[in-house]
Amino acid sequence: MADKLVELKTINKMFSGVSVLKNVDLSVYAGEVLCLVGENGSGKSTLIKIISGVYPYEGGELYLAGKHFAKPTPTQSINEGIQVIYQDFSVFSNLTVAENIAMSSNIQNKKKIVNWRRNHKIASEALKKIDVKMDLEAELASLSVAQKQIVAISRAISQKAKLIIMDEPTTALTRKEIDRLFEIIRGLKAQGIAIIFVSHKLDEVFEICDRIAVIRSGEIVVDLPVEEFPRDKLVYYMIGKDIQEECFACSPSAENPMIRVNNISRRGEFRNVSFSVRPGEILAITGQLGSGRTELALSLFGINPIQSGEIFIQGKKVKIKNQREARKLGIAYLPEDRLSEGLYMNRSLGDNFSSVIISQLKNRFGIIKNAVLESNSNYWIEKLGMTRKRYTTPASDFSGGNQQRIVLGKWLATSPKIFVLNGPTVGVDVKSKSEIHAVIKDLAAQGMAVIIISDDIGEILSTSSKVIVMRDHHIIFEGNTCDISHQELNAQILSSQAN
Amino acid sequence: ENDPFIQDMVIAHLPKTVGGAWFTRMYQGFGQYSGMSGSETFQIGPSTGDAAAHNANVQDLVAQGVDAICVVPYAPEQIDAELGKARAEGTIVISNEGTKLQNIDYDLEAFDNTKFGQGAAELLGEGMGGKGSIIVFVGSLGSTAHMSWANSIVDTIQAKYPDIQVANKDGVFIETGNNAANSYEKAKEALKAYPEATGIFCPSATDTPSIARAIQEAGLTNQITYVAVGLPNAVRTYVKSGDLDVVVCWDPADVGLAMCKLAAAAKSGYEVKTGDDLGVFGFNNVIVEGKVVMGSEWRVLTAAEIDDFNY
Amino acid sequence: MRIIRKIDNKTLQLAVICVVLFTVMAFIRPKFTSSANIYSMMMQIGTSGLFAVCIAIVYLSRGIDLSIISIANLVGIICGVIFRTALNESSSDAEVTGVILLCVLIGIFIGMLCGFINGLLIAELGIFPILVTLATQNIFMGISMIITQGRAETDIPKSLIQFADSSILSIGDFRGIPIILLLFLAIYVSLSVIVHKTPFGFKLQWHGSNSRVSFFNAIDNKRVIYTTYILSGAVAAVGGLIITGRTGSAKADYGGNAVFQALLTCVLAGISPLGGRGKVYNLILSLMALQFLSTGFNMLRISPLIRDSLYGFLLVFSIIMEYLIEKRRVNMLNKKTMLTERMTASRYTRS
Amino acid sequence: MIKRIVLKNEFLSLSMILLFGIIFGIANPTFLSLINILDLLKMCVKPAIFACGVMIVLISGGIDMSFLWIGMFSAYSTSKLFSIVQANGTIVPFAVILLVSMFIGALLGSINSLLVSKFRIPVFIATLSSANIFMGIMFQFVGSEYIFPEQMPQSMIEFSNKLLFSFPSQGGTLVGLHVSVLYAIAALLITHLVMRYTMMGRSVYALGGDASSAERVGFSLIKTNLFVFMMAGLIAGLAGAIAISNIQVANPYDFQGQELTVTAAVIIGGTRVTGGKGSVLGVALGVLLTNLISQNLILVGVPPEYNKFVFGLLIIFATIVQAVQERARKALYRGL
Ligand SMILES: Nc1ncnc2c1ncn2[C@@H]1O[C@H](COP(=O)(O)OP(=O)(O)OP(=O)(O)O)[C@@H](O)[C@H]1O
Ligand SMILES: Nc1ncnc2c1ncn2[C@@H]1O[C@H](COP(=O)(O)OP(=O)(O)OP(=O)(O)O)[C@@H](O)[C@H]1O
Ligand SMILES: [Mg+2]
Ligand SMILES: [Mg+2]
Repeated sequence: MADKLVELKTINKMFSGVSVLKNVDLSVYAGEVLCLVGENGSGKSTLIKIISGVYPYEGGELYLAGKHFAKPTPTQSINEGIQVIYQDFSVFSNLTVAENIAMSSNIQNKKKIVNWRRNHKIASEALKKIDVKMDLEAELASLSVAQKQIVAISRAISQKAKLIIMDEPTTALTRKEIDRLFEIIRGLKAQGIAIIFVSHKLDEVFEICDRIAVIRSGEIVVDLPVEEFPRDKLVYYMIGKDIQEECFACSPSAENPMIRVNNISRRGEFRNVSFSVRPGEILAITGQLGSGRTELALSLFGINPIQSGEIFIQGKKVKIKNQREARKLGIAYLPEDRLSEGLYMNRSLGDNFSSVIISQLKNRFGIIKNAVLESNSNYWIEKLGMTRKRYTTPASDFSGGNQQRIVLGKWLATSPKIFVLNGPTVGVDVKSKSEIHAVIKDLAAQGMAVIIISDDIGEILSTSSKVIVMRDHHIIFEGNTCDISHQELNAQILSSQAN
Repeated sequence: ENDPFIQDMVIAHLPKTVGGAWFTRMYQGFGQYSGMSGSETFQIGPSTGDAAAHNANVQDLVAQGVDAICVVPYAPEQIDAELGKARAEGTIVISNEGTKLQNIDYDLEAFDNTKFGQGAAELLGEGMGGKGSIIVFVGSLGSTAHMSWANSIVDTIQAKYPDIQVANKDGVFIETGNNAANSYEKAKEALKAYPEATGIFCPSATDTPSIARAIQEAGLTNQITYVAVGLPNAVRTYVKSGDLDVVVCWDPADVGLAMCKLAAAAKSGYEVKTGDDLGVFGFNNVIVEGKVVMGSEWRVLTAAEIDDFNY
Repeated sequence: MRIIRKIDNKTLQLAVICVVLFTVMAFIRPKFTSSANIYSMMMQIGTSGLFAVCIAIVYLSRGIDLSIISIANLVGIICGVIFRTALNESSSDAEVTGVILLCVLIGIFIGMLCGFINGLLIAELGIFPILVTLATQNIFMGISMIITQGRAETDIPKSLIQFADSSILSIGDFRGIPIILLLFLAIYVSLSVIVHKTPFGFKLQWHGSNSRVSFFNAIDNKRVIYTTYILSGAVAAVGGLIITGRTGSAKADYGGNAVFQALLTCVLAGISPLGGRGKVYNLILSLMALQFLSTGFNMLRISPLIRDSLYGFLLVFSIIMEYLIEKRRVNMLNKKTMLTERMTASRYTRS
Repeated sequence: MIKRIVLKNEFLSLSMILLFGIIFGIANPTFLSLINILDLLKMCVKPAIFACGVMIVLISGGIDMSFLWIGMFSAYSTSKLFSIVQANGTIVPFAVILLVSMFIGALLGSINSLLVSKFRIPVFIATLSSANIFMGIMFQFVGSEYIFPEQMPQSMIEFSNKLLFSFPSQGGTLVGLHVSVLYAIAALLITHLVMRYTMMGRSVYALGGDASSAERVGFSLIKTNLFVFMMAGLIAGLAGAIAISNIQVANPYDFQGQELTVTAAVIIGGTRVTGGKGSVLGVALGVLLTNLISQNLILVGVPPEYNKFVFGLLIIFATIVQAVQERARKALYRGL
């Protein structure tokens, strides 16, 4: 067997008395790709942060490159050749692309002085490796989520690392970029560099891995080479039971459209977009990065009002000037980035669940009682099948899947007619994902018009009745999901010729 | 032991601010009085000029039951009501620079403010040879004493020296803020704004040296007659270098001691009359107008005399 | 026991500080507990508390309002001008009362107007509150200076002064509870309720927690900002009226330290300038703690120069205490869990 | 390209400086005289040096409320110490005075850093408290009284009289560029170099951008914090000593209450209040702009009672222009 780069022996971790990792044993060997899978909140990111020295551990032993570390710091971990692409990227939005990418290299090489020309060289080389073009002088704040993720990846692979840990590195990437990343991973592997790869996209896992470790509620339950791994049992290992995602039955409804948009445009964002969604229908909008999907969604929600064209809701022409009007018209919007746009992280569950309907919760003296917040919160916990927690628990204490359910719940509380969901299951595990899908389908069944913006073709095909593909700010394809296969849709998204 | 000016009592000194040279020196007068009478004296006050903090201090003093409060108000109008409450509780109140106060036993003034202004105006007028123009500063536009000196100077100049103009014409004096750095900047600005000025008056002891410094830097030492209130130690350098031509002063410790004596008089029930001798330099023959007890002396120091004084 | 668990840590901690300070002072200086002193402390809390309330609400929205004392003084001065022009020696009592009531309304209106201006600049132009209110602090004080040329307005009706000095429930030696304190308590309680129990209050705190999320929640952020600063301006205006009544005068530069004191009070009460955290109702305890300290030090004749530095020590001390307590709590929790974890065997079989 | 330059904050500050320069010059031609411009530069020395430290702390993500007291503490104790030394007959060179003052400043700064890194106290609160503590310690253990020109160390007085390129004015006195302006320029330049070309400086930007990410990429937050506050303290010590020398009087209360005025200048200069952004050039221009306005109101005929009002309006004006420009810049990046 090759060198042991990392060895964890009965590692334990607790957050304020809650056990998150229990007696974890895990080793990583040079030149292998180890996949770490598990549902949301099972402890993957925490495990990674222990290896990278971000969190101290409470019990057990940690060896990096054979050396024992009782209280490793990020610097020590980096010095042992460990690079991490964090789930939240950990990039600096106030700095340029070049500096972000070159920063780790400068630190690792213990540079005292910054050579800006060298920064540029490092950055452009790293970007060239994954075949991406980007303005090196652009500030990260002006980039999209996907571009930030690319920067995070470039930063990690520009290093002379022995182990690169990737915590859900593909959430915001397109298929093309993912393929490119996989090529790089194979190249790194060939150089004897080990990879820990975390993903909720299970086909990716089988595509790239040598070994799979499944973590459930903080314990490693399986740890097997991919050849020996019973593929059909992966989901069972992860959640302890089987789930089946049934295909979406297209049920064309006879009713008039709930929402119809006619030739709407907004300068520089999207143009001549027309579609309609009937009650009970789920429309998927997809397309590559920068195609204008997010902008379209924001316009429907009134954030960037349209400049031309018409919007009809239940046959009545409406002007959506801002979010509040959209809300009044019965439109709900689940934002792209739940960390910075979806949740008040330091506020309680009760606060978050009531954050859109707060004015309706007051009693006749205008007062909001704790009991109301509590019952509202408990209602949605129940309804969305979340783990039971007190309504005073801060939102930051929940894992990704549960956080997404909070965002969903707070909008469902408004009983919307039209729900626009931007990436509803990004970074959500299979179980939560299928549960969220079930919730969405159930909503549609009750007569809601749903618009989903998604990259996940499987998700589109299994949840939606119609799909729209956008490119270069306009619609290039429109069709029923029943009539299109996985490959065909993928080809549409990747098609590069205009019109 | 039947001296009405010597009583054993608890006296609080409440200056505009604590810590500065002027009021630290004033408090030494309280120390002297303590030695004479066995009284307990102490100083409290805000560390920055603030009428609100002053009022809170008066309340605290009344609540702990001192016999007398000797106050130099930061904003006389705004402390008067609070002093009224103190007196209603039986606390003796003596003020300095507070001629307008209603709720006091006595106000002590080192001299008649109008006369002081006249004196300063004459020093200016003579120094300037009866012609030119003057800039008048005040520590703050709200300070009663500064404003009455400044006003008196302007009146006297206009009456006695028709050839002297007041440069800051609108009748609003330039505020130096009782802050050395700020007054230095203000002085530099004023010297440029009124290049014709040949006379300057500054009533704020804190600000006097830095204005002298500004004059020196502008190279106007010989052109400008600078008359100001100050402590000898603080301005000695500039008086010797000629940037500050005349410093007008009195010893704050004397004022402090005299305030204590008035407090004693109020306690013993003795009514202070014109002609009384408080046994303190400058207050040997006081003039009493209503509640205001005025001394009659201030010192006019030039380079020749400055070394005789050390405070 | 349940009640104790419901009270948050900060309240408990502040209560302990208050009790300790009070006891120590009472022990060293028995006069500390005299009715005159208690009365005087209540008076002082009544005035300084209002400005602390202003800062507390803007802090919760992740803002700051440096202009409050300028607003208060401006209100006082405008009322002073009205009194001076509208009233004379021969005005009847009814006339005086009428003008006073009018002034109260005008004063609060001016306070709200000033708050509106702050809100306008912050909400519409997105300028940082600290810059906006620093500028308006100068502007409002500047207007006061222009009106008065630095002088004080002193023609304040006697009846207003008497009102400001009156109290209720006075029994024998005890002077009762000052009207000013009652007024403060009324504002303090209503604002605590508004901030922690009404839809607006929730929106205000959420704005402080993450205004971007509020934006996506279809909450009218601008309206929240306007309301917050208008409220702060209105409370500051009441402060201005009280100061006018208490001192029988109004002047542009009264209370130069008031904002700083208010910041200190809020921070001690655990209301964070970073927004979205802290409880307005804890203010009363931190006001009391600081008042005990300030009055106590005066009684002990401790130099005011050291006194200011002890405030700093108190602040640092209370925060470090909190830090250590929290650290200890987490450590103990973790130890407990470790033990139980060790005792229960792994639930999953390894394959 | 031109659009990017036009929308740069520095360009804007510079245009506003020119705009006000022209307006003031029309109102009173004296404003444009060489003497006045030299004076303006000298007046900017103190705020400009302080601003360097303020900028560093702002970039790291905090607002410093203690720098003026650190500056006063260092400068006052240093001049007091050397005035005693001098009374005993030893003359100390100015460099030594500066070094000692900077050393004391750095020491006090490290106390701030302890509060911030060890006890996780937010910077604003930590420095608000420490400012009080420093003040009390100084008054109690160092002193609270003026140090007069005649007591001041000789070298400080000499420093305050030193002019570069001096020439006689009409009145016959020497005018010229005050030597302290060079010190300010040096401080600005060094700050720029340190912040832009050292990893330590970059770690401050990283910390201000995202503290936990900074830690994860391998910066030591403790070290960075220590650097931020020691640097800020050191600069404050320098600023204090130079300011005291320039007015030849050490009055312990002198700097009080100007924290936010300096901070405002730094923010107007384009430093982001929430951290992560700021440039020395911008800060220098911000200081120049605010001082240009506040130091010349009498000169252009604004009556004293209008001072605060006009100053407030001008801050609003400057920030409104910036806010509008910021929007334009965002729109540019969005490709609109
Ligand atoms: N800083 C923290 N404080 C308290 N609890 C935390 C903290 N970070 C994580 N947790 C909790 O620890 C558990 C494991 O979280 P972790 O982020 O490791 O899950 P994960 O497997 O990475 O999930 P996901 O797939 O959603 O990223 C969750 O229950 C989470 O709520
Ligand atoms: N000129 C530009 N400079 C920098 N960034 C740009 C520019 N133009 C577009 N972008 C960024 O590219 C991103 C992609 O645009 P858009 O949101 O329309 O794509 P999308 O397909 O809807 O994105 P997503 O896949 O994240 O939902 C935008 O967020 C925008 O910030
Ligand atoms: Mg994770
Ligand atoms: Mg002369």
